[in-house]
Amino acid sequence: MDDLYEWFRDFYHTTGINLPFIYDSYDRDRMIDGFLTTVELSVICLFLSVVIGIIGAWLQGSAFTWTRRIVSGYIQLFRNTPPLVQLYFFYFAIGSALPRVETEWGGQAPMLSSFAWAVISLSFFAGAFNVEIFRSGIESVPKSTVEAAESLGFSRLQIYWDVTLPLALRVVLPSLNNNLVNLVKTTTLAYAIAVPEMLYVSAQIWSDNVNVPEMMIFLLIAYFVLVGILVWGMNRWERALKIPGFGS
Amino acid sequence: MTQPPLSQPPSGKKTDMAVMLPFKQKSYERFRIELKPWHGVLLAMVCFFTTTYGYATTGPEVDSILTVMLRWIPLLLKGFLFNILISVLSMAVGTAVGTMLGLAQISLIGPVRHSSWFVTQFFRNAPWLVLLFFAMYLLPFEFNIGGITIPFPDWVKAIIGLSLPVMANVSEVVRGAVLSLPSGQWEAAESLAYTRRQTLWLIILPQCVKRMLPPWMNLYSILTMATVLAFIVGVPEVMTLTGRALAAEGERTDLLAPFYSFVLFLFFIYCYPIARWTVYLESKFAVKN
Amino acid sequence: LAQADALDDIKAAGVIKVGVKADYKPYGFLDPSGAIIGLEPDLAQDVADRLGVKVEFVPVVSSNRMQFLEQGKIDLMIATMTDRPDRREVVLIPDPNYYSSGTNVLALKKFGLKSWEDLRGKPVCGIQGAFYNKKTGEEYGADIVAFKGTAEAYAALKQGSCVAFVYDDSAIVAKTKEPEFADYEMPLPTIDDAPWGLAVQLGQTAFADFMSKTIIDWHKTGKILELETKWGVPNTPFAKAMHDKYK
Amino acid sequence: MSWSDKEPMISVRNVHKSFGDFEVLKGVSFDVMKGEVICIIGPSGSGKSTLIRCINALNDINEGSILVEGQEVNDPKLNKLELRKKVGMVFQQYNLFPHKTALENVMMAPIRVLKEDKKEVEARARALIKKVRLEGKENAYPGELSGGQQQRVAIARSLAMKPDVMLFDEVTAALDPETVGEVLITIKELAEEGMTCILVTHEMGFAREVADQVYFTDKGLIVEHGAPETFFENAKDPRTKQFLSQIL
Amino acid sequence: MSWSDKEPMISVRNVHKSFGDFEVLKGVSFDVMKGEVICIIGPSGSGKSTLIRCINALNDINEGSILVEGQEVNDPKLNKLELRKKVGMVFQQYNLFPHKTALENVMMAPIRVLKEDKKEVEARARALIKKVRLEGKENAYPGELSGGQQQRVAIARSLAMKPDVMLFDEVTAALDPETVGEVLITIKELAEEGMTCILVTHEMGFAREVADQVYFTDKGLIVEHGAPETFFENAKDPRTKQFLSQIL
Ligand SMILES: Nc1ncnc2c1ncn2[C@@H]1O[C@H](COP(=O)(O)OP(=O)(O)OP(=O)(O)O)[C@@H](O)[C@H]1O
Ligand SMILES: Nc1ncnc2c1ncn2[C@@H]1O[C@H](COP(=O)(O)OP(=O)(O)OP(=O)(O)O)[C@@H](O)[C@H]1O
Ligand SMILES: [Mg+2]
Ligand SMILES: [Mg+2]
Repeated sequence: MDDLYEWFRDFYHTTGINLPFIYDSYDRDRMIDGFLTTVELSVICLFLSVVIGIIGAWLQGSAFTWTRRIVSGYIQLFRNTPPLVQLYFFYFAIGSALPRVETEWGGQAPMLSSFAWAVISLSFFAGAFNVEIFRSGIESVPKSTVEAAESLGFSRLQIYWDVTLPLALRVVLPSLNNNLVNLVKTTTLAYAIAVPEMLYVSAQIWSDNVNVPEMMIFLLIAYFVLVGILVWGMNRWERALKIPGFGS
Repeated sequence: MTQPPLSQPPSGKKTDMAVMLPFKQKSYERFRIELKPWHGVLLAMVCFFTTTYGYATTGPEVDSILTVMLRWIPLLLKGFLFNILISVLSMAVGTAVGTMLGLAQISLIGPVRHSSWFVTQFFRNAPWLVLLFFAMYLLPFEFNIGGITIPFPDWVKAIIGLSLPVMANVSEVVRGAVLSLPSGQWEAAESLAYTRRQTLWLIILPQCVKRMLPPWMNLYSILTMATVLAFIVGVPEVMTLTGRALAAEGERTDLLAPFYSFVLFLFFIYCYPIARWTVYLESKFAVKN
Repeated sequence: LAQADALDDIKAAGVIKVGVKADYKPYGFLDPSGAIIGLEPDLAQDVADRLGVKVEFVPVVSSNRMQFLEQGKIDLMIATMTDRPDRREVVLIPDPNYYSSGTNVLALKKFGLKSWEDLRGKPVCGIQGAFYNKKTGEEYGADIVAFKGTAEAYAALKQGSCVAFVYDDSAIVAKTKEPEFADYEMPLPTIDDAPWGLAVQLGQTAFADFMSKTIIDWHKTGKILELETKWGVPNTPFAKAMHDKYK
Repeated sequence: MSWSDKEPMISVRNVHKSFGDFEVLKGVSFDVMKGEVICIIGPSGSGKSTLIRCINALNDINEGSILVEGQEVNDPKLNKLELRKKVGMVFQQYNLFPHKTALENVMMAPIRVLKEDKKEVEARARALIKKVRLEGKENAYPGELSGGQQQRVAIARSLAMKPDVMLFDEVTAALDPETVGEVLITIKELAEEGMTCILVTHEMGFAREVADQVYFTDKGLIVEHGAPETFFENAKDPRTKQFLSQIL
Repeated sequence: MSWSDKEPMISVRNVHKSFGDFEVLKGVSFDVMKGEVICIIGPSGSGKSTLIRCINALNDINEGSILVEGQEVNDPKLNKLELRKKVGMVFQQYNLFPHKTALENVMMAPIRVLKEDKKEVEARARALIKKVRLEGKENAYPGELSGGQQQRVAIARSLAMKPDVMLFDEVTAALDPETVGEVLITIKELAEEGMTCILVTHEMGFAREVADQVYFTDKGLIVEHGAPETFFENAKDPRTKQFLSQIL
């Protein structure tokens, strides 16, 4: 292992291609942390944003005007403002207004860390889009299928859970896929509130080592792999959900 | 001759599965009735003022938050104009190149199709921020072609960096719209002896424009929101200026909330009408077909 | 590319492009009209006056200033950059140094920090692109939480997200004098008391010579001390020492 | 409850129904006795579907009354679930749940709505599938079934709820002549077993064979009705005559 | 060119066509003389649509030959544009261009493809629209026309190219009996004027009235054919008999 690291150090000296996150143990550790942070952030946000989408779409069909208004307001506010500014706003403005908790180093830290705010903010941002995506999927389930369920005596919640949602899911999978890919890409914004994800770590490394092109290419490859895994997973899911005669 | 009204217009494609009916996006009817634009403005104002007064703990010797805000708003507005300028130009460049790329994606020539597909996927899957970093660090600040120096100032770099993902997304929009037309349209045109080129330009694309408009506008709105990322490149856009304004005011922490909610507010009043217009067009076209 | 003489180019163009900070009060920051002002812009203005050209300020941040110079986007960089050997490989830093500061932290008095080791395992705010981030992290084991600008870092410090803010000592000294930061102190021994270097492109020796003379002149005439006073910074030992040396 | 077999199973009285300004039903009345089979024919848009949807409370009515086993359908306090246990409906477009197999389609409502025992329901469902002559197709998804087969699953699905009345809405419109034949045989068997049926159909041949009464609707009114023999041979109303003459 | 009126206008010889492993046409042969009208009937999925799409070179064939006016359709060197000027096709789903009015739909191909004079084409198009009895609907968009009206515009659109042969694919399947009548009258008039027509249809009544020859297809083969009188009254093949017996 050490030989490999040394090889990369020599590689730098002989070719000028500098990959300190391989040979330098400090940079390596923080890059691994950064990668894991990105993965963790992505996975949590993916999950939450889908849950928000499902619940929001359900609430959108609610009989209470005010429920629908609040959901609409949420969607419009979140999808019409830049997620970067949302992050800043959440972290600095809302964050410091929250109650504080005692930290292990004896300070009074805000209840939520920058990571938590990134999770909240990005989930709600992607969730706003997901609500609309699920909503359009639900709309695309023909009224007649819902009526068939109605005429068999299903309740509203039963229809949503047993008929509408499973069918809508199949219709919206491509756009959901698209939005989730976007979400993974958007996690880079957490960089701005100092969540040590991959871009943040890379930027630190390239300002220490002045090796921007190398880091940039590494970042592109890393995101390709991550997005690739997501797309692969979504495609498998799509295949698993496939039913004959549906969406050939 | 009596014309019995058709209870159901014939849909473009025959399927046994009713579920496969074309996507109809009339879902937004509700928004239109219940959420008026001023609701959004109201919401943003509430955000703005609550935070402004929520932090009104300033002593007598410092300027009040409102005074500070008023001092900087003209500059911030100028910065926001820059955001809009960048968004418009990136959209124009991205659309022009992206349309070509999208058409290349449905080309009958294999290599053209495959390479344009690859380019599209490449720029679609890269994070915007990384592409901007790319444009900023890896593009020269000026280009030398045969003695003529073409300068690449920051804002040009920002436009290039932003038009790359726009291009890739437009490419997909074009391809998707063309493929979403029922194949019957191609066949009808073919059986009337249209050439492929004629079919594309006379029959397919005119119908696609309508289908492309909503996603295209959606993309524009996303792009506009992404222009704040140009802070990376150091363009004096609104986020950059906000950061600098805060520094110039001596890092007063009570200023963060009002400043950021002001920026949120600016984007909201610009993007929300676009979003609503998009929804309107979407539902309008959905009914027509 | 580098070997055309920059001085001639600047004079021919009638304008010198100087990279300065725009978010680092008082060394370089904005006034509400959008113009960049501060200690370093004043120095840049002086350089332009000496050359008889106009000055154009290009705002830079720590993470891009060297690229800008390498690319030729700016002719001269006066942007709070610490003079370090590895940087001298990338840009040309004329001697002597025009300014100096060390690295220290701003922290709540009640934490009673004593040594840099006290930071181990704790979150410490910083600025993205600062060279001491890595050192603080690597040697003293602090968790660096780096923000884009100082405003964000101060805000994070104040809301309690980090135990301290690692930054240039001269800025911290000024900060502790503000009423808002009355509860804060600069508790640690300054490390890395490192000189700041302004920089030109590698190979621009003529320009560098000119800048060397200019810097000596600044020290000799006490211009630096004068500007410190103008922008509200207590006179630093380095500036005083240099003035004495060249007087 | 005061209703007895001697009274009409379904009693439609002066029913008016508008969509916005457009009056679809303009005063329709008829009775159906237990075990009777009636066919409703008429041009497209004359309100046939609307009429039978009203009987199942899928649409509400503006005026008049609809009694099913003596119970007012249009009563806002009516328990729709109870009504729908009594009245089964088969749609023109089948409206099977595409994500469920044939057997699951049949079993779902009794299990989820009537909360019946799964084993029992399965036995009954298999018997029904046999009855509509689809043995071997239990595990096929709707997409894997031909139109006629799907239609028969839809019938089985309704029958699984053990309704007293079955409503059929143009169940054969989109099928080829052979498949039409298959579906009609199934309905004929039901009729012979004494199920009360209301059929909307364009298949005059079938109406002639199976109906006790044929009703002709035009522009929201019942223009003419009678036993099939008299209806098809001696239609009196000019509109009916014209319609019948169009049939090749 | 060596072809003369005496020879078959269309000559289909032992045509085989597979989609992947699935052989849809298994050796189909027949001839159509100039001015003849033939009807193809048969169960769903028997390959009727595929067959007429092959004649128009919308599908290619795996084996056999199709001659139109003596020209091999399956010849890779064939100028498909020339073929399609001779052979018009009307689709079951109409496939009108929704962004053009009825008149523009009819005029577009002659102007853009045949480069004919606009004035002349317009006169002809108006005459055609009159012929299909749609005067007054010239400026209506397809979305504003009923199914039967759209179908007639589609017929006019094909006729505007002055084809020698017209192919009709189940043009009435989705229409109600009255509208069917309207469309069939139009086709009948064409047949009377001596147009060579190939029709795929489920309307036995129409086949009986207008066809010179009726072909019955099953599982990719022509099972039986004959003049309508003999075909409908004295079908010999058991499959044909069974099919015809299903028709009520
Ligand atoms: N939800 C609705 N809103 C407005 N108009 C409607 C609605 N449902 C039906 N209609 C109209 O009511 C009329 C009757 O429709 P209905 O479906 O009952 O006709 P139908 O006799 O079943 O015709 P078909 O034979 O074509 O099925 C039609 O003109 C239709 O356009
Ligand atoms: N593109 C295709 N790929 C695979 N199979 C196909 C394709 N097109 C048609 N088929 C199959 O070929 C068979 C014949 O189809 P075709 O459309 O010719 O039938 P048809 O006789 O016109 O039936 P219908 O009366 O239902 O229109 C069907 O089983 C169909 O599933
Ligand atoms: Mg109906
Ligand atoms: Mg067919």
